[in-house]
Amino acid sequence: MITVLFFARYKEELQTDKLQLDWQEGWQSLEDVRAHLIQRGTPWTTLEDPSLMCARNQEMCSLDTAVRAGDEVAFFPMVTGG
Amino acid sequence: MITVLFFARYKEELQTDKLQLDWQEGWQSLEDVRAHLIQRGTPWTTLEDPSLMCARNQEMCSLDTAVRAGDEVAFFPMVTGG
Amino acid sequence: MITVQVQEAPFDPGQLTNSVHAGNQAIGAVVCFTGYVRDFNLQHSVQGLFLEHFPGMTEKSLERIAEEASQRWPLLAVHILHRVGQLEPGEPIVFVAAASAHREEAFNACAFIMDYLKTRAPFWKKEQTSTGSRWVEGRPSDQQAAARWADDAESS
Amino acid sequence: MITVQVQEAPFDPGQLTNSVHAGNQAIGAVVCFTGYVRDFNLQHSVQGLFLEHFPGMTEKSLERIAEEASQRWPLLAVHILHRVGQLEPGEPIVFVAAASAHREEAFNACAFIMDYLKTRAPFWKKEQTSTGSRWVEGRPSDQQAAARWADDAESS
Repeated sequence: MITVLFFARYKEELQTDKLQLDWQEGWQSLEDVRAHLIQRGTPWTTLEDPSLMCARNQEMCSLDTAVRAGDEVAFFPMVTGG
Repeated sequence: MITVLFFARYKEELQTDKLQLDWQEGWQSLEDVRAHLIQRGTPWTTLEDPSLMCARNQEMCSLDTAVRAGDEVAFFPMVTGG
Repeated sequence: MITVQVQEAPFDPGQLTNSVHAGNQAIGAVVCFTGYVRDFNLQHSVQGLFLEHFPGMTEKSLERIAEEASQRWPLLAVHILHRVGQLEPGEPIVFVAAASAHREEAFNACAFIMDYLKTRAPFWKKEQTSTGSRWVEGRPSDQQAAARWADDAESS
Repeated sequence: MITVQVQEAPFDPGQLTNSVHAGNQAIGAVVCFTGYVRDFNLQHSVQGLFLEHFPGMTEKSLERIAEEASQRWPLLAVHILHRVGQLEPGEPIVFVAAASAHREEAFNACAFIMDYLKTRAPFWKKEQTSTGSRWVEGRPSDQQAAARWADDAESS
């Protein structure tokens, strides 16, 4: 099981801020989790956003960062604070 | 006639903050006024300071700036505000 | 030495500015940045701004940015405060202060923190305009501003 | 838009910081620099500081520096305040604020004004230490800091 969080525009478009996903054999990186969601089709294809950012266990990371069962993963648009 | 002002360390070393000098034939630049003072000998040789800065009519300038009768000239050490 | 705050409540930039020195007579330079909500942005008249964030990660990311600044420059104080929730035009939204013995370090650290905050802290702005709400898009210029510090990493 | 003050009286950096925005909702970024008297400088314990200046020329040179900054960057407010006379360690000595729509301009303008003030405004510091008084010497690093803006003149 992993937890996936969404923020801002993604949260609105996906109409959810949190998913619990069963762990899939073969998942190695956040990119695999993203691909798994995108293949669900609309509206999940919004995650194809080339500006997509992500975090693993509340640390910003890249899509090729390793993921493990039990992780909390977050996908979000480019940040715009400040 | 020109007025010459001194500040900070120069003022202390020369024991004066202001001179009125008769205009000398041949003066062209602030450098000429400085040389005139330096030739008086000690303590005026303090104006040989390579970091010396100067102003003409309250505008910072270089030693080769032209000077005219009636000007107010100032010589001072490198500024240290802020 | 490092203070990080994320809050819904308004804050007073002047009060924070004065609190940075706090009687530490080794401090010679304090540089403060205050960001305000503008009433106009990219051809839109802005009536309000909603700041979403990622609770928990937000604080951690700001602390990490402050620590990275402290490793790069000899800082004597760092203060970061960012508001979240609903804001009105004219309100302060973010405050960053860096204190050091000399001004160069304080200027660099304050600019560095803002550049990193803009690109690495999980905040998202939604603007309310006369024609509806819209999420503010990330600016490539912010990415470029942050990237210049990577080049400096060795020389700083 | 440009405010220049030279005064013996103490000032409140926080109050000045807040006064820069002054309800101008076009301002997105305010960068403030406050310089404080340190209790230690170049191996000397500092007990006090006397600031001599060139009345008349001082104000003019600060106004000129503020105007030059306003020509280089699209500023919405500039405030420079410099104290003169006798100061104690821990006291604010100089305040420079620059406000703009975006942070880059405000950071650059504030740093530029400080670099120019350090090298072109007629102030001289005399430190009182346990071993007597001494005039502070100009620092080559300040000359270098000011020189970098000459290189930028075309691209800014």
